[in-house]
Amino acid sequence: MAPSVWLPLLVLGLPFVAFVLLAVVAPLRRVGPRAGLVSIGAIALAFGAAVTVWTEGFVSETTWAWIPADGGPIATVGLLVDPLSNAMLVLVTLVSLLVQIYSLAYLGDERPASLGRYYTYQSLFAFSMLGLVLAPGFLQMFVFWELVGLCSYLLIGYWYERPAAARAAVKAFWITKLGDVGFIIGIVLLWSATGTFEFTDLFEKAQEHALAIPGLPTIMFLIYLGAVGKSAQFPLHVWLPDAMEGPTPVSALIHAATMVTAGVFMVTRTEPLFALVPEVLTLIAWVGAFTALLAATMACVETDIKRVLAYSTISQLGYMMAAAGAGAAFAGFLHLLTHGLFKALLFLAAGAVIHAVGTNDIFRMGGLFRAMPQTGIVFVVGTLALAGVPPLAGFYSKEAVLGGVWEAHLTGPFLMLALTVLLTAFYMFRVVFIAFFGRAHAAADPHEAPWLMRGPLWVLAALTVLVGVRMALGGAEGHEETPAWLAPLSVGLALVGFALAWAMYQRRAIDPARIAAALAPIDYLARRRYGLDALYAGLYRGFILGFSRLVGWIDRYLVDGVLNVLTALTLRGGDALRRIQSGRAQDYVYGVAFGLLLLIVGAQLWR
Amino acid sequence: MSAFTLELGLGAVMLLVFGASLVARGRDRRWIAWLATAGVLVLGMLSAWVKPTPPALAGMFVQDGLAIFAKRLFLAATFIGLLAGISADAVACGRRAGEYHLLILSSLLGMLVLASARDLILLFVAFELMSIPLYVLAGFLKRQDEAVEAALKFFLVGSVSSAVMAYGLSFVYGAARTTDLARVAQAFAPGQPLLLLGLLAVFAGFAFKIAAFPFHMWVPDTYEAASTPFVAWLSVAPKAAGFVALFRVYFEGMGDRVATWVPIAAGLAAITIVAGNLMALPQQNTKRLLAYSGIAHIGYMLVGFAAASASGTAMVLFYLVAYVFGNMGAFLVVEAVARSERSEATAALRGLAQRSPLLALAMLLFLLSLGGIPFVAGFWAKLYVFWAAAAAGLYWLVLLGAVLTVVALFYYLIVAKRMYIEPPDASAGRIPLPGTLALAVILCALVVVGLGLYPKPIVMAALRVAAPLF
Amino acid sequence: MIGLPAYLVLGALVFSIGLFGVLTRRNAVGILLGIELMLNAVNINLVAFARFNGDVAGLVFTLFTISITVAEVAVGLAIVIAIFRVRRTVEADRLDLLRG
Amino acid sequence: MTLETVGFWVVATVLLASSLAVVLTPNLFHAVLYLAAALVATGVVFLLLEQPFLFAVQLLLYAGGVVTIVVFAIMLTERLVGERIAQTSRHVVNGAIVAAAVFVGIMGFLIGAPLGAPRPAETGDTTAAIGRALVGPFAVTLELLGVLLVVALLGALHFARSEE
Repeated sequence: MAPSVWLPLLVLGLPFVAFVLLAVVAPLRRVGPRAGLVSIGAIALAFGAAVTVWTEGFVSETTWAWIPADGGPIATVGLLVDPLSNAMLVLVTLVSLLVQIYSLAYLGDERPASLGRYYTYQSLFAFSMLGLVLAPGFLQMFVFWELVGLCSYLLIGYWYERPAAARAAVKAFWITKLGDVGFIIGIVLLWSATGTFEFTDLFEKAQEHALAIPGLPTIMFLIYLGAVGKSAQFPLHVWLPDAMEGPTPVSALIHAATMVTAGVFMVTRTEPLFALVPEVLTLIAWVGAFTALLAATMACVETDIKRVLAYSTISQLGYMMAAAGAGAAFAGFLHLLTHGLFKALLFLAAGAVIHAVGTNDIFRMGGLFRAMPQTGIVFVVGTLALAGVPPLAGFYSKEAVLGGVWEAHLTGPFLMLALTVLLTAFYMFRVVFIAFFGRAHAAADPHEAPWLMRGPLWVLAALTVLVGVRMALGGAEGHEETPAWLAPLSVGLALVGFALAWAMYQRRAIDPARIAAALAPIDYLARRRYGLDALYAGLYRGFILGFSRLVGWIDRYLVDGVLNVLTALTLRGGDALRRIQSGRAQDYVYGVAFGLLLLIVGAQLWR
Repeated sequence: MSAFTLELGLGAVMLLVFGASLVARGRDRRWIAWLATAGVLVLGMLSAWVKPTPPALAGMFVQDGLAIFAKRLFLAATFIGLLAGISADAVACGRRAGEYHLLILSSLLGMLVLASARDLILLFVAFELMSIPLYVLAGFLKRQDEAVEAALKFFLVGSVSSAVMAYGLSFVYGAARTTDLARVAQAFAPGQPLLLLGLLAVFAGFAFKIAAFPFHMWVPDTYEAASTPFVAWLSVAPKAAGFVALFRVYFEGMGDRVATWVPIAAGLAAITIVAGNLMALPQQNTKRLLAYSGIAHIGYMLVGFAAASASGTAMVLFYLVAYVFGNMGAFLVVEAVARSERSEATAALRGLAQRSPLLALAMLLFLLSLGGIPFVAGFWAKLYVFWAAAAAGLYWLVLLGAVLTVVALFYYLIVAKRMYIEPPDASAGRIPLPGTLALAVILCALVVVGLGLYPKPIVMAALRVAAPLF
Repeated sequence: MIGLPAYLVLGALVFSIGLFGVLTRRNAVGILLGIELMLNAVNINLVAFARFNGDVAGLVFTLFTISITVAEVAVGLAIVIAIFRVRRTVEADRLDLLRG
Repeated sequence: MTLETVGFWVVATVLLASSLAVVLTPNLFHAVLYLAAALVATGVVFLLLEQPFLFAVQLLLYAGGVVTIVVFAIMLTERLVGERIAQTSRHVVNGAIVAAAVFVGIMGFLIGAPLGAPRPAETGDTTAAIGRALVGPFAVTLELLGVLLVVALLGALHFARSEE
């Protein structure tokens, strides 16, 4: 077997071996940290292999027959190795590795047995996600798609004794499942129309214009529904904030860097197919942009640090989807990669903060920069990257996304996304100012996290900077040049957001001298504009807050509400139907009689 | 080898068990159970060598691919059911062990003949031979309030359905002027309303046996009250037999006229899926939950039936195999837990993952298979029937079925949540598991996983045996 | 001459009366009697068809249904007796421990 | 009007009347007796169709056998409870509507059916033909019926037995 086949297979196989070892060998699982080492060792080796695959730039496709039918297999399993999957392999293994190392300290207080369980799930997740990335066809992708959903369910519900966690786990599974139903129907319909699940076959057919099947837009829309659920697009985004009930490292890995991006990855992977249905693409772009804006406004009023990050994840997923919808799938994918780095960084840093102060509420934090400067620095690095400040990684990818959407003449989505740039900077710096620079709370005595947690943070921060610098040096390599005014515009918008946050939250800091010394000119200007501050505040309360409250209300009572009502109706229906099961034998005979009548009437009608 | 090898072999086993019950003394008659189990195992192995033969008895009895496929399935299911029953104390192995096993074996004999019957009279007799012992078995614990009540309900609904079926058969016979199913199929043409009426009434009889809505109402009560190893078997084997007979009567040799059944079967499938899944939602008793979920599964199989095509039939056969092992396995896990906890409520499963991880894993596999999650058998089963229905143009049915799988996952996940997410009671330890029950559970789990990973052999076999029907 | 339809209508009437009995009787034995009537209608149909078709198979069928009916009744009455022993009632209405 | 026509109407009236009585009378014991009458009337219908053998079977096996078992069962349960068992009906209107609907449904099919063919002349001895069929093509079915009867007996015995 060529190394371009067995190396990716190794990447896939190592976490699986770790999973099987941990799942089957109970004594190994019961001693938590050692189980962690098994899992970490496997993922570290897989990471090494993935880096090799990536730097060597392997390209290969290998398939084995799997499900039979008359005349050739109807589905195969295999590996599709190309630049797209190679980059994802590196991202998944890297973040998995760092998260698993980090968890060793973060979850150090857990009972050994449950820590072992945690690493079992982690290995299973790594395997499933890698399998999804390497899938050469829709069916294998769907299988792993479901598996990552299962892992997500198990890991959100990791703290099962908390009712909220159990509820969130069920909700996440159920809502993503709604999308998956569309996905599988779409897959099966596409298959019954074309007779194949394989991407390469389908792309070839698309190339030869042999895919002019009726209902292709519907089919692709159904497939896109899967991405809506998994990648938390409106209106199925409601599960992601609740999913924050899981341990923070899980949020970093699954609900920021990897699993939730599966939808974007799928759309990117099957881009040649989506390219055939421009109307669906436009819909994807609009939904993505709307999701980005909606989630950003909600992040503005959230006080739970993880939920802010969750909304920001939804928002950034909206960016990626909008890019994919605009036909700039490469830009979306680039943003996926950089976002994976800095969002994992932000979550892990937030985890360190939560670990230190014991609360998620940003208003009960404050002055943390002094207590934990290292965490503070990396958090700011992540924030800058997310806000899109050059020369950090996020700037270039966001640039590319905005450029792509502009090029596609999607003015509406572009405006929404541009506004989101402002809001992003605003809500992220809001967190920074309140949590890291605000008044310190006397009761808590936060201190820097242990090295096992700080190490991954520094690695991610360094990568965020390095990738950004690399992009800055490499110029606009790979993507089309964007309009010259775009970079100043987005940086300007980010700065406005930053300034807004600063003016509103930092101005009330108890230690103005230090900040004033550091940021003297801006502070001076702001003092001169004291009246404006009130105006800002008024505007904020009147407009942004009002709008986000409205959106929040719609989210809670309409979107969530509709889902809840559907659930309730289903349950009510079950209860009502149950009542006909009265327990009396004759009523059961009525069932037979009615059944017979039904058959007779039905037959008379259709005869 | 004669066409009757399996039936004659089973008759020999029944005689052996009968003889054994005559000489048996004492309270513990477990060895009779072993005898019956071994006999069925031998027959199961024997069935591997059974080859299709030309029709016997003037065409009444056919031993074709479909019949052999079905018989292997019945024998496998019965073997696992009996194996699990050996571990039971009172019912299967006490003083009445002989009767208990004779009844199961005679019902099995009815199924074997039913799979081969191509004559109305033979079909009816075989159907009744399959059914009557089940009424008795449902109330075998005749000292228990619930058991006898369930037996009475089962019997009343069952015999009314039998009467409807017999009434239908009389019209079929009268209109086709023959009891030979092959010639009934030829006579089935427009302008024969009595034949249609007859076949509809016969359909009602089968619908009772496979428990389609609204003929299903005996199912939850019977399942809840009867002994679990028996229910595990009852929930799969007679239904499989019912489906095989449905294929024989409604598809074999019908040609283009099979399309008559499409709207009827599709409508029945739709209401069965909806009702089964919705009624399963509020259940707190695991056996009732599985009963309703089983009704929903029947609906999914009817989806494949409604496709009225060779591939649809094959997919239902595959679904049956997946369902037989998944459902039996789930019931047997409930039996293991219920024996230790004295409760069949879903609450009894709390924290099972921490108490008996392997048992919980097996249950999870069964639930995932029933829920249709990839890597286990049920996924292919659902995918295949949906595919067959889509190929037949029944898109609305596929959509409905797919949406309701979400509802189904919801209640399966509640059970999974109890096992994996909720903590066990502080005092609870490992669940003791008798060897034979463990073996039965393991067999089911292996099949479910094996079919999930590599469904090829069964799918190919199903396609092969279904093709000659059309 | 009385034609075949007359016999079939007679059968259908008896069948429906039997069904009515099954649906309305409270006593389990009464329900059984209703089932008997339904099966009896089957026999009327079978014999009439056999006679008008000039075919012996229907008569054989009748013999089988009669025998099976007897077997069914025996089992049913045994169940009724068993239920009477534990519950002291044969009112099918009151046997609703199992429901939902 | 031939003798046969008159006979048919008489028998049909008796059959329907006694059937109605079975499902309507409040006295369970009387209901059984009406059932016996209905079964005998059915036997007479068989006679009208020139099937004396089936008439005999109906009389002996059905009317005799079934009615005896039912009477036994009633007496047994009455002895156990020590009082007369009356029976009442429930939801008579609902039951009547559903039963009538089923009847109408069946009639809907019967009306359109091509059933005009006159009765063919009786050929040969049907009793002998039945016998030949039973030991000929239906031999296996007959054996299966034997198993069924034994099993039903076994089951009935299991329930009826009062020891243990």
